[in-house]
Amino acid sequence: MSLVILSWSVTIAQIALALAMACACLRMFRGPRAQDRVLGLDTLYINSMLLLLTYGIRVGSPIYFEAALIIGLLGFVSSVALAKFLMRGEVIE
Amino acid sequence: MTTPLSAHLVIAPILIPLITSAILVSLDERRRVAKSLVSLAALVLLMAAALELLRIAIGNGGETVTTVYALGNWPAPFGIVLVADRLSVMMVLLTAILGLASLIFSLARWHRAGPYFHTLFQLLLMGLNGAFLTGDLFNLFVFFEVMLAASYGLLLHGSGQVRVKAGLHYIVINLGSALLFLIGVSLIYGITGTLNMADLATRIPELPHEYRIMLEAGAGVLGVAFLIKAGMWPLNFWLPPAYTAAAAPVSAIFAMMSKLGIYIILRLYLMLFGEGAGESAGFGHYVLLYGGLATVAFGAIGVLASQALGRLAGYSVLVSSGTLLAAIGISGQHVTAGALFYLVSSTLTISAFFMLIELVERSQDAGANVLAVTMEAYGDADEEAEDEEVGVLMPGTLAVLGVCFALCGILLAGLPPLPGFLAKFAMLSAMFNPAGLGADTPVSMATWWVTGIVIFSGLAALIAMTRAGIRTFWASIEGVVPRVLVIEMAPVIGLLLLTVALTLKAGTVMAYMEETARNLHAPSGYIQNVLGLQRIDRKEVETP
Amino acid sequence: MSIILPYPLLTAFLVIMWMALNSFSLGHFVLGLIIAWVASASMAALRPDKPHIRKPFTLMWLLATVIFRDIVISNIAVSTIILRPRKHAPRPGFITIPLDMKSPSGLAILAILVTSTPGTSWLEYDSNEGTLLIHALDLEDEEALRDLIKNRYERMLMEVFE
Amino acid sequence: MELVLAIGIGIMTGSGVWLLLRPRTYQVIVGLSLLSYAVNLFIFGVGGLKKNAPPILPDSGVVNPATMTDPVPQALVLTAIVIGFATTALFLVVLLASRGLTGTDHVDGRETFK
Amino acid sequence: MSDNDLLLILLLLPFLASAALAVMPAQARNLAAGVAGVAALTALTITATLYLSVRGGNVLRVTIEWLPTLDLNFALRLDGFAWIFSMLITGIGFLVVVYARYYIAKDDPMPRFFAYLLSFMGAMLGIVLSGNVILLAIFWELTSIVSFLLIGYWHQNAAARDGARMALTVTGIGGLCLLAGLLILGHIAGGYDLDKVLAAGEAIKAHSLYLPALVLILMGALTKSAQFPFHFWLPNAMAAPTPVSAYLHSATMVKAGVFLLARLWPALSGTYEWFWLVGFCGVVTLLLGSYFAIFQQDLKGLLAYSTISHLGLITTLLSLGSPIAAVAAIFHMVNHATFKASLFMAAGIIDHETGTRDMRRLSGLFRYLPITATLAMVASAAMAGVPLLNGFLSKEMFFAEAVETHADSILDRALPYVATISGAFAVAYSLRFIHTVFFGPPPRDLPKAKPHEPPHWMRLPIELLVMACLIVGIVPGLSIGPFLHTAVISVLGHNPPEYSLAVWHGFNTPLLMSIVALISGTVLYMLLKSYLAGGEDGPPIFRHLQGQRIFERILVTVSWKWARWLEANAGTRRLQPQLRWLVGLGFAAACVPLYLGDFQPRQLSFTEPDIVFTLIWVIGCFSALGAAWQAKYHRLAALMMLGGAGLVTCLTFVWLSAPDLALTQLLVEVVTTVLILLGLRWLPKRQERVDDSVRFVARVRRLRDLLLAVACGAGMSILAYAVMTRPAPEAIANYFLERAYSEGGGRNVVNVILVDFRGFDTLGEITVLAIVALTVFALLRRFRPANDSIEAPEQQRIQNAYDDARPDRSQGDTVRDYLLVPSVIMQWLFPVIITFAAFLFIRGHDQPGGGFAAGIAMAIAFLLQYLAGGARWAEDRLRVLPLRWISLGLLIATATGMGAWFFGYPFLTTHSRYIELPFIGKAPLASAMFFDLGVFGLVVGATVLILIALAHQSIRVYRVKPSEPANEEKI
Amino acid sequence: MIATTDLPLWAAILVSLFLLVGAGLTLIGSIGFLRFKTFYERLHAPTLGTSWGTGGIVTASILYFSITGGRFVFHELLIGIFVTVTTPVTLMLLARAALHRDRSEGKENIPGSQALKEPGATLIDDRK
Ligand code: NA
Ligand code: NA
Repeated sequence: MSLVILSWSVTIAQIALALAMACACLRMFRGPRAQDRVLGLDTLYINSMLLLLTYGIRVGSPIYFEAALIIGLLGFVSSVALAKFLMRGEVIE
Repeated sequence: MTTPLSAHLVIAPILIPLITSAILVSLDERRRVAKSLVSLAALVLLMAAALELLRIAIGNGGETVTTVYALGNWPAPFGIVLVADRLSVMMVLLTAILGLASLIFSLARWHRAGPYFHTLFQLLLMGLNGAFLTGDLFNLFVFFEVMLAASYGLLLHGSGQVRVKAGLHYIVINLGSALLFLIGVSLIYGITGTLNMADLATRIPELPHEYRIMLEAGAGVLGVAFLIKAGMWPLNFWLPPAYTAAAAPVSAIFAMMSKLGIYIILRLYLMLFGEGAGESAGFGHYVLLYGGLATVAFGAIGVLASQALGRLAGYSVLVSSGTLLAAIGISGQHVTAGALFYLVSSTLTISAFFMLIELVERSQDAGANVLAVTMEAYGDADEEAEDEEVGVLMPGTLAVLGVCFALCGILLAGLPPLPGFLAKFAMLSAMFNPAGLGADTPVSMATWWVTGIVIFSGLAALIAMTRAGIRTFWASIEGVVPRVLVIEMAPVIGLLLLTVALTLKAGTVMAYMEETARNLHAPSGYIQNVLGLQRIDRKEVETP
Repeated sequence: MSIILPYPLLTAFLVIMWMALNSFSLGHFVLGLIIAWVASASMAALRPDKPHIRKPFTLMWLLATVIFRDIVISNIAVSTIILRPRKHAPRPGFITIPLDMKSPSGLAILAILVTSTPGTSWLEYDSNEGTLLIHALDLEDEEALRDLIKNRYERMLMEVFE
Repeated sequence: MELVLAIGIGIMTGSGVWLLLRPRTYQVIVGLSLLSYAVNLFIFGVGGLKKNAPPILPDSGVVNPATMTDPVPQALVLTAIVIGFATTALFLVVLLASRGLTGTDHVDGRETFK
Repeated sequence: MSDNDLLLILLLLPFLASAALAVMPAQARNLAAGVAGVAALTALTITATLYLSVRGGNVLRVTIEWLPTLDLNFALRLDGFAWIFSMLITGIGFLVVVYARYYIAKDDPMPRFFAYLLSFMGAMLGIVLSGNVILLAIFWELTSIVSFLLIGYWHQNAAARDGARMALTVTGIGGLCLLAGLLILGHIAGGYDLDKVLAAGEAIKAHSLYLPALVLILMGALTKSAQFPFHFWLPNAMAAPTPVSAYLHSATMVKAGVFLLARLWPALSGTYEWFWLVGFCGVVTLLLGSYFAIFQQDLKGLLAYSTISHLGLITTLLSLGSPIAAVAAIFHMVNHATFKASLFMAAGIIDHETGTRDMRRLSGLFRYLPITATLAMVASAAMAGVPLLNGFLSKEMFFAEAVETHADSILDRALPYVATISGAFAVAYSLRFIHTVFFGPPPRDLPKAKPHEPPHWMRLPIELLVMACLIVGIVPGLSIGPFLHTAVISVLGHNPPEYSLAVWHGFNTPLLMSIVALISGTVLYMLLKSYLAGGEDGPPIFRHLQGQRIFERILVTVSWKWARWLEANAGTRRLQPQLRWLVGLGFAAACVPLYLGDFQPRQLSFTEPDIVFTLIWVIGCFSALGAAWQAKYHRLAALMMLGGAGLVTCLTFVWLSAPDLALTQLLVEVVTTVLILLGLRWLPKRQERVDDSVRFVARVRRLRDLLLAVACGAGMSILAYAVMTRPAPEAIANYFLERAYSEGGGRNVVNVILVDFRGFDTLGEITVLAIVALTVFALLRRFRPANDSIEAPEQQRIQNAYDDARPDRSQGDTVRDYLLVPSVIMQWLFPVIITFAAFLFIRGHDQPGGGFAAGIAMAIAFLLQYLAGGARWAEDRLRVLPLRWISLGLLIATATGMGAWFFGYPFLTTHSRYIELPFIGKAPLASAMFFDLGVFGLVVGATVLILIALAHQSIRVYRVKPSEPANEEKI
Repeated sequence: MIATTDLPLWAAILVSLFLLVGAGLTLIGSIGFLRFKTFYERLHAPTLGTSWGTGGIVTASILYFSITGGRFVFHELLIGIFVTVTTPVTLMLLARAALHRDRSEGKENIPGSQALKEPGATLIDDRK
């Protein structure tokens, strides 16, 4: 029973997250401005991080945790660089 | 109980430049003398190692001794092995020779044209030697990349618009070919489950049909990657500009790089698709043959169409590559022997020629001196010390340059008696008499094509070199004698003297090549040596 | 203390992080301590503004209430806004809030709080004038928001950091 | 799953090739990046696709190889990623240098050839 | 000293002397002449003494092994024919040396001249002495090369350069053809040894490859001997110093062709093809040469055409295939050499004394140069075939053969008339030579006013040669007879035909022909005299049909214009076509084997669908397509979509059991994005333009690229699907899985492969990274941005202006406020990321992670501080020494590998064991960890170096160059 | 495919709840991200995912692995911490950048938009 519940909820959660990723991706496409796209990419990163976490639950293995941790800790670096590029036209001054 | 250091000699040609480069990085850029000395010492060591390897490979009775070195003590199909047989050792020696010559040449001025010349130079040698010695397909990729990465750096050495433009094309093309390389290797691994060349050779004949064609697809893609490096038409348009744009000593060592493509095609083609490959035997030999011929033709046309000497030399590389590809495509043992002789002689020639060009053109005008222009326009003030080149000026410069130029012309055109001629003769004679002289076998169509195109290319080189020589040495206004130092002239003379030595000792050299070719065409010895190598038993060693 | 262990809180956090990532064993404690010490030392090289946390419990209380109350509430609020049909569109808008706090660390925490709460976002802080520009998704009750940030968050943070 | 991945690889390859053939250096660098994703995935794929079978041994160290995915392609991809990263960086700098020296971002260093 | 040694010395001596001469200083005129003279004289003496060993048909052979496997040995072979040629070469060579000593002017480098001349002598001797046909070809080409240098001796002179080049080109082409022909000959004969080839004559003539071989060999012989249609180079070679003409262009080199025909006569002659090919060329040359000679205004030009004609005569004789004709040919070779060499030398003296060779300006020189004139007259008479001179004898033999019937054909029947006509022409031009130059009124406008007899030593060679003409002409049997006999039997074998060397054979047809020729020649000259005196250079009708000009034009057209066109059209200097080839051929290379092998793709399987995975890939595909779509005008958008595609790649790695790959790819992704962003600042702004998308050509090009892209994509898909769905082969992977823990000491098999099983790959891989970092650094030190991106970015200008405009703000406030809060957080993260990097490093051997991932993470930690505070701020605080890191990393990794040596294992053999540590207990310690440490260090150093080097461009100050037209190309 | 033999029902329900809440919030946030009209509104949407979206899933993960592993593991919490700390950085920088761009383009209804347009601050060339 718990297996059924969990596997359904994990599947639903994953689909929800994948759809969330799709939304973020769509925003990245539509823009209209660069800042929207950056935000889209950032959201895409966060959503995929969550997807990785659920994947870990799904397969019952903690091995995929580091990948999620990397997104959580370092995924923002590229967004920061992009934002700074928009603001200053230059990443490192 | 420790094995003597000489047991690890096979890896020396890779480690010597690697360690040297690490030391060079840590030395301050301004300590040029120290860097030069370290670099020079490394090359002397390298040369010694290569000679010793050659001595070992020749063996006592004339039979090849194939030395296999299992890295990390993992046996052959699993770990990476280095294999020193006649062919690879010969290539390593050739690399050392060209390396030494180019390095000495660069010491006059070029090594100061930008940072890290010596480091990159050593790493290029490392890449070349690694690629020659490795027995593993993916490790080959890695060493290709080492070599290419260093070559990018060296090509751009000295900077300037021409180099950067040529470098851009060169890099993009090679990145593309690296991708093809990866696709090919992975496909081959996916089909056969191995990366070891010798192991591959044993697995290919047993593949079922469906797998075989996929393997061939992989080999085809891999082949395109190699052919890009070897410079086969129409994958070679990047080569003349790149080789022309590079600084002279860099072009001189680049001459070896295109031969790496040839080397690997020669090795893999004969090992994987030789007579023992079952259904796949002779896979793609038409491509090599006719592609090679097209390359020679294109190269010869380019030689004719070149106004600048540098381009002429660049196209000569293509002629040389094409000739070799066509010879491999013919795939006869004696033809291969001739081709190997040709490989050595043409590489020495082109290398010497690239260096010579720089000396010759130095007299023409200041514009030819890319270095000076770049320095003036973009040079950082801290970059260049004020010291003009110090060293002994070459006496009788023009005469010496003239003689060297003539020798290069003779070698490139394949005129007698130098090895350019002997090698072509050896190849053609073997093509006309595949079963040896006296057996009146019919002459194949391919032989006629090769003969015709080889003669045409010789002629083109003759016409172009005469034209260029006359323009440079006879028609130029008197009085402008280039400043040439002895250390710039010495490597050119040295390389050319080597070709003379090849002429004089042609019999011995050809005997070596014949045996090498025999091994290549019957690779079972190589395969047995590689796959039969045992690990050093750990316990045995650990208990004193 | 400050030379040997310049950032005790940070070091403690790093040690816990290390053990959480690896395991809670003596070995990893020692190893974690070494690594955390090296990392803190390198932090010192950056010469950051060194916060002085006067009331750690106030800080923890603030964080806890924000995370478990404010953010939850605004999560629900924003979700409703999103899921509502278009005609019930919210009234978004900008508000400028004058700030008295100068401590960068305090500002940083404030920024985290404001940003982490759905419905408010931190746009611009002007250090010359000491003003903060915020965008709110729903300006139905502008005063409440101003009050929350100014009188609750800022005040508590100033207690902690200044 | 194989089908999805194969189509994905195909589309990445196609996009990469298209960009590779474009005249702007920036397009080329994006194209090369896409191509290296595709190729990395391809290398990875030749080992066969297996879910939740990472080549990480249990504490005992004993393992039935059939339950694990082939680690060799993974090792190859890792090497390829690193080399790809390096060459991308290099290409980027060269394209910048070319842009600086020629004034244009055309791959041939001039706007229209001849 | 044996004869064998002598033979060897004979060949080597000229070369040795040449080498000695080459290094002499230019002023050493007498020394040079002395050395050259002694060498030539010695060679002559040696040759003379060797007569004893070839007398009576003996053959002297010396063979030194050279390339035995290819049957190319240094084989020398001296027989009568070779001997008589050697005599000519050394004898006339010696005389030319003597002559040249006085001919070469003070300003010209004499040693160089003699060096060339003696190498030529050696090469020529090589041709005649070769006992191996390939060796012969070698010396053959050598003569071409040396003759190039000799003709171009006065290279300041354009005519000399052109003449030299043409001679080399023509004879070089011939030589290459000859080589091909000899290859075929060797193929048929089963070896390249001359004796073997000659012995295989019948087999050769019967072989199907006879004709190609013949044509190719004739190409060689006819070009060398300046036979029609390759005759034109010889007159142009007259720009050479006269001694060269006397030696090469009369006596020796041009004889090489006919020598070869005679040498191979037993093997090749006597067939229909031989008769027609050789005969036709010979006859036409004979006629044309003599006709052209009449109308030359240049003394040497006249002699050159005369030489062509005489060589045509010899060729014609050889074509006939009759032994007597062959005898006549050999005889005429010798005769022609003697009289023509002396005539050239006489012409040289005239040129030397008067400063011109133009016959329109020369006149009445007899009064100034009586002795020279007399000698020239005798030699001319020999050339004209006047009785009692050697020329007469061989010409009579020719006439005799001409009237014989050989192969009944038009050519054969026309031969007597052709012979007579050409004889008449010969008389005419000989007469002209003498009459114009030596008789008539005194010359008026000579460049040198007072001509007088040259030094006696300069005249001596002519005297000797003319004496030889007379002696042979008067007492042929006593003088040349035995030697000729020796030569003849060496070519024709021991049963030579009956021939007589008597001066008087009675009144017969040949004599009649001679008389007719003499009379009509004289009459012809009388008729043409006034025309010639003022006429243009060159014969009427054919004046404009100059072979030389045609050749030049063809050469320029083919070797320059066509070549350039072909080079431009068969190649390209643009990148895109090259990439199209690369992609297209890569595609073809994969598809052709599949197509040929009738590849059947597997049934598509839709089992086990994974909705989430599919959704992820929908995103991935759209991202990839979007990146392709946007990369031109919206770079930033494309960069982000690229990031999306990369993210999907990472997710795929996770999904399919490759956590290590996911980690690494994610980290690399971050760094790459920042890197490209750092670069974007220097790219030109691009606005969306519509115009170029509507151009038809552009559209077609895009359609083609699109098709190629679609094809490649489809191909990759199919290939990927095929390889992913096939059953796995027996792979080496199992070995790794089984031993990773027990022997590699790690549980993360991928990591164990990277640092142990295939650690060598990793060593190479980090080397690549190091190289790239160094290259980037080196290149960026010379970086110079384009003019339009030197300025600070627009945003900064706006913000600075805003700060400046407000009294309460100062420049930089905006950015300070901008980063004030974020930078605090970014600084907090610095130690966290460092700890995280340590985590990745430590666990790498057992769990996902490793030195590379750790290194990149560490580099990101540094990068973040650069982002937060700017380069100056960060460098004020952090002293990262990337080069140190790189160097140390490389050294540690290598040293770890070499450490195994001390335990007797190969490079990179790892050791792992558990060690007891205080507090910690048992801890695994693998030497692979040190290797990984090296990797870590290097990756940190290289990544940081690349990033910093790029970031520093923004804070560097660039000199703005006022104008740079090259950059203003934009339209 | 889930190896959850030793997971009690209550735990399964709890884990599922957190999972669904987290994923649901994230999805809602992303939908909002797609639906909102202006950038400044869109700025709010993803924070649903980074706050309790992440919180829910992290909690689910902690619960799941703690219960199945038989001991309390909380390293997932680190993810929550890191996301909470890093997201503001991105959003702040991005929002300010957007503000700058809008101001320099003179967009209406943007605070401070007029300031940039004052004399002496004319500089916008509207390429890009
Ligand atoms: Na060059
Ligand atoms: Na000549």
